[in-house]
Amino acid sequence: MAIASLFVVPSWDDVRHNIWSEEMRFSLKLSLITGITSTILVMLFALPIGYALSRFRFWGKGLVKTVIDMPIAFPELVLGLCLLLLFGSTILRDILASAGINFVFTKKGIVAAQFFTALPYAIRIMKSTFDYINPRLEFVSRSLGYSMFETFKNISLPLAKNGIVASMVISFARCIGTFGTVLILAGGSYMKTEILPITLYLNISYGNMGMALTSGIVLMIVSFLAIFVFEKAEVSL
Amino acid sequence: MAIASLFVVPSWDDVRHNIWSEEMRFSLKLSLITGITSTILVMLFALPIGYALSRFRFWGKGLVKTVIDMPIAFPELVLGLCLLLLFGSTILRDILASAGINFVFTKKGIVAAQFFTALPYAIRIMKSTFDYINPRLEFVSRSLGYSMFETFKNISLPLAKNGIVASMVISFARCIGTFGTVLILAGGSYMKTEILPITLYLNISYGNMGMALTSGIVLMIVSFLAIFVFEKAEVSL
Amino acid sequence: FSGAGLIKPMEELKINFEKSHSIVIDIHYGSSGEIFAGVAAGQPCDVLIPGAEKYTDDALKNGWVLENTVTKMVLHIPVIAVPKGNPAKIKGLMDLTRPNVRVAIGDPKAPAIGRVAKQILIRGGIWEKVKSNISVYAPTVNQLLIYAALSQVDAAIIWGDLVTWAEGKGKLEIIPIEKEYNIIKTIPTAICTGALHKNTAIQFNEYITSPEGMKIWEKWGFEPCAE
Amino acid sequence: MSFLRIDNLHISLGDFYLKDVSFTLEKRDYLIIIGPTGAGKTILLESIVGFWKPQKGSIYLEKVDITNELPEKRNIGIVYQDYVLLPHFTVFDNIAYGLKKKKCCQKESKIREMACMLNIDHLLHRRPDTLSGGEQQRVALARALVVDPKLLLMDEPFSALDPQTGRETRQLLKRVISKSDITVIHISHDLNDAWALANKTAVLREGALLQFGKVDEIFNRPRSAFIANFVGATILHGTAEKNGNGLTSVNIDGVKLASIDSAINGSDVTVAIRPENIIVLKK
Amino acid sequence: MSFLRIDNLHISLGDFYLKDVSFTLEKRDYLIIIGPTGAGKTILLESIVGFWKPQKGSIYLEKVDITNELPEKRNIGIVYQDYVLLPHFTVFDNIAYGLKKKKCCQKESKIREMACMLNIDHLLHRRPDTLSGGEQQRVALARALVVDPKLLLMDEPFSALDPQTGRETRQLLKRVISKSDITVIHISHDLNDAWALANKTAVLREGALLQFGKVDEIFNRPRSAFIANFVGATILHGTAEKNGNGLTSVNIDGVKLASIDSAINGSDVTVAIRPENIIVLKK
Ligand SMILES: Nc1ncnc2c1ncn2[C@@H]1O[C@H](COP(=O)(O)OP(=O)(O)OP(=O)(O)O)[C@@H](O)[C@H]1O
Ligand SMILES: Nc1ncnc2c1ncn2[C@@H]1O[C@H](COP(=O)(O)OP(=O)(O)OP(=O)(O)O)[C@@H](O)[C@H]1O
Ligand SMILES: [Mg+2]
Ligand SMILES: [Mg+2]
Repeated sequence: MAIASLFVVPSWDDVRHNIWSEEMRFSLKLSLITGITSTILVMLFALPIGYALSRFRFWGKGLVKTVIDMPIAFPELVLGLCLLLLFGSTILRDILASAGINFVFTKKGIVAAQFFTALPYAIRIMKSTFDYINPRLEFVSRSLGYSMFETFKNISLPLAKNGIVASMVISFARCIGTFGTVLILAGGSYMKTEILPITLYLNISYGNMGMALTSGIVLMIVSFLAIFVFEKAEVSL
Repeated sequence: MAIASLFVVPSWDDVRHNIWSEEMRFSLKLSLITGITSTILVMLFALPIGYALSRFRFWGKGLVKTVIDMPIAFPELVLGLCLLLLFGSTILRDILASAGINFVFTKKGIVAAQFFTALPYAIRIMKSTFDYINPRLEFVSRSLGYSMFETFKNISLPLAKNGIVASMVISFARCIGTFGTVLILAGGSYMKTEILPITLYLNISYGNMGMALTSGIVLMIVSFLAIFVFEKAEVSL
Repeated sequence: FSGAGLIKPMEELKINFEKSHSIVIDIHYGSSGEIFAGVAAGQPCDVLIPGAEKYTDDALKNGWVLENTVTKMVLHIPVIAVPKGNPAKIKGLMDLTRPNVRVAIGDPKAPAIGRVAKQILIRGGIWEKVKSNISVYAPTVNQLLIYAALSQVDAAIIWGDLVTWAEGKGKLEIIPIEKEYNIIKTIPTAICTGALHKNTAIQFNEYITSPEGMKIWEKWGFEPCAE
Repeated sequence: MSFLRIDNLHISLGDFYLKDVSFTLEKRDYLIIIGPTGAGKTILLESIVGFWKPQKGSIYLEKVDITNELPEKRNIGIVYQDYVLLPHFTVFDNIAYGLKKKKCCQKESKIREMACMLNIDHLLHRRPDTLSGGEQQRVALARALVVDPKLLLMDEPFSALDPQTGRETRQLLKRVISKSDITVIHISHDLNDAWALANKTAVLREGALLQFGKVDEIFNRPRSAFIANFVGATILHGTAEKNGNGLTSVNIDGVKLASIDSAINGSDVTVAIRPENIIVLKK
Repeated sequence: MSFLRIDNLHISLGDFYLKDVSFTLEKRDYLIIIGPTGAGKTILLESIVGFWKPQKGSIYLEKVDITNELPEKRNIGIVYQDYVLLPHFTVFDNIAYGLKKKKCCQKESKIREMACMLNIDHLLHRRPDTLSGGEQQRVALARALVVDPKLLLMDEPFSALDPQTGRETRQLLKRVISKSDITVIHISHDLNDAWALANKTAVLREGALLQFGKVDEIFNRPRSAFIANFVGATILHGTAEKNGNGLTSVNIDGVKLASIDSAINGSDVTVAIRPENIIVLKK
């Protein structure tokens, strides 16, 4: 309902024209690339961390879990500021720079911003998913000669499938939709670090409502298709 | 790390002074009330919907799941606009008004905005959680004379505990931290619909970094405490 | 509806007006872009006070505000904000051309300050040179403030009233822009086509542009328009 | 006056078919179902309790068609083959769960009594996942017995018990049943159960009901070679004699066999032994 | 030359203690562990395979201390009491899973052969949750047997099988074992297994090892009244006679008992029968 109402306002000619503009193509492409990259990175980190939080006991675990969850509560603006302070601080900046990486005002910054936005969600979901997997199944695999890592790959991961899909849906959606964090860390410069939500915002600021709505619609279509594919994958896997 | 760095910049005198200001107290109180209300509402909706999505098959289920997930991908601005168009539209507005409810520019609007922001996450997590619960356990309860609803209450809910905690952590964090949606639907009125992220935003906007950072810190402390309590609850339950 | 940067004077004006007219006014703050989007989406709004004339102009074009109600109110003066201690030793506009100075300006197409900054630089004849120093075109004014306060850039061109607070707290330093280059903008106010309380709105607009209102504006660092 | 009537029950699950199973039980009947693994015994039981919906046929309980009745309305007790204890409840709460739904007093003492009889009273505070196989099985049995169902279904309820505990549990079951007018369907792989507990036996194979009738009918007049082979016990006649250690000794033409069953001293008795219980050791 | 040595093994789990269990097995030994439910049999087995860490004591396999070895390094096959099949694999993949880790050829044919022998070859494409109890149990058995472990642990591996399938499976097991030099520890509630399969028996009760020794030692010279009562079988002597339907008939002073065990016609044999298998019916 709320979604459908967005389609009511714009004129169709406008949309058709805007959708093929260079800006839109640029921002769509950048959105997809960064969104997919970040989602993959998020999952690569969330799976082992979520597993460790679910299976192992250690001192201060409650604290660690809380700190990991906290960024979810931050407004995007705050999270962006935190990341800026972190990556913009002279020490880390120099270390990263010597490795040829600079997050501030760059495309890599978009990925970093999306990564840190989505990671806490993915970790939290994976932790609760692994909680539901019987550790005895993992033990059986180990008693048949598989190491802990192989067991994780062969048993824990396939069994966590439903939770992984949930994590991926949320991570990807979060990555592609986040605006404030990217804006602060990566700058949100026209045709440089411009992803779909920024196109939307920029065009509202320009007063170009047609373009803004078009980017909103494109964002919706992209996320619809991606999520639909994920959700189908859950059933067929 | 990223979090700690936020504490570095502000001067402590500033923070101490700001933390007791009327504005901060108002916005903290409003944040807590709306955050808790929304979280409760979100869970009330997410539990049955997530359960239905996990247990029942129906035509077009993939589509329904996708549409429910989609709002996660919307930048907060877009979601806010969608809600505004929905609740601001004359038809729904009149219906709601006749029931004495007005969402636009009111505190109820804050709750509505937070509710719709957090709901998709909670539903998605609850669905995947219920997927991991063996339906035979539910059947046993029914064969012992309990109706479907009683079984849901006695068996499915307690077994879904870990997933419920995950949902609540994410919902509450999302509710308390969301900014753009609330800004658009409820308007960011000083001392009226001002919640913590809006305090932060308003103060940055006129350059009062001290107050902005203070509200950031308050937000962090509140979310830290709340999440810590949730995460502890998971262990003890 | 008001630009978020105007919150301090607007709150004071609001309280005074409420007292003298014994009515209640709701003011919603947001960035100019956001409140503009709000009006576009049909949010009920009586008075629109964005951060720059561009928005009232656009709104006028779309027929969202009443033509003869657009009034210029106060001045918006661009300045150069530099981080505390002025690490790059900026003394004036021309210093922005020095190599390795990191400069942030608003996106020339988005916030009003962006367009103004570009025009200032062009008027100073240094646009092309400064361009290579610009590390970010920020779509929101807040970013400029944050980047300067956090030393992510050595200089940012920004509204003067925005940094009076931060300057007071010693986070930023202000370098005035030389008069000959500076372009001073005004903050407008307008009444919306869809206004539900048109008469009150007119009264409010009259009040905030009155000499009494102007005193409050001045108190918070805005200069009245010399009409 | 049939108590339970199964009429042409037909269920298909993947490759497996339960083929037109029909039989009738009277009140207080005790039916043992035997058959090779994968015969469909569990599926038959679970369809009576309502877990599987039959494609065809109907189930009548006390003349009421319950084929499409909700499981919670059927009032049938069941002991599952894999116990299916509720993992988030203690043993006590597992047993109490069904009882809570019933209007009756002295629930707690009833539960403790049942637990005592089944020798699981020391486990009442524990969670099911910390129990041994035999302990879990007895909890499942207690949960089903404590609610006094009119119809009790049991799927291999003694399979995880050691011989001695199995013996005690069977005796307990006999006692409980004799005091009430409960009807029982019991799946067992131990053919002795048919002799010791039941008055009717059914043989199931590949989803079809091969024979249904009185216990000795099945054992003495098997309808096919398969059944004969499956149940092929030795039947002997002798005289009971009391024996020192609580066992009954049966004298069969001079050969004495010790049995745990009790019999009046000096009475003439029939003895059944299955071939798989005769262990031959070369000297 | 001990193959497996358990030395003062001590494990505590909640209220339960496994108390200083010690015993030694030679290569090719077949040990049956018997004991009442909750005796700690499963815990003992699972500690040998590495699921529980002992508080005290040690386990030596071929003179190597494996007490703190990782489970994947121990190379011990185990059939769990509750099967623990991997739910996301087909039956084929469940059986193949352990084999994949081993360097060996003709995996597929090996799996099919094993499945054929256990009569589960028609289930290879199915998921474990659609199998009946007995089918699952045989899959678990196949999974453990197919990797040819040096030490095989089995926790009630025949409990869910009907008599006939149980008989066939026991015979298959005997055949497989006789062809290799595997050492077996087998928990069973069927005391016949001790006679039919094992050369050693251990009695466990409340976490303590009451007696350990040759099978006839336990049955004929029980060390305590509890053991005597627990294993109290009748031992008889007679002559084997071939019988029509494949069974062996034993003539004991004129009384003929049919047995499934095979024996040379006319040879003198010993017969063991347990009291719970003698069913006495009043005439
Ligand atoms: N969900 C299912 N889908 C497909 N086939 C099934 C399903 N459930 C059971 N079967 C098959 O139906 C047959 C009968 O199963 P059932 O569990 O009733 O056997 P059973 O007689 O109880 O055997 P057991 O003595 O081994 O427990 C089996 O061959 C089994 O593989
Ligand atoms: N995780 C645990 N925590 C506490 N007690 C446990 C735990 N696991 C098992 N026990 C207890 O240890 C005792 C021995 O258990 P075990 O499973 O070894 O019995 P068992 O001899 O295999 O019995 P069965 O023949 O019934 O399978 C039981 O009384 C059981 O309740
Ligand atoms: Mg079965
Ligand atoms: Mg056991």
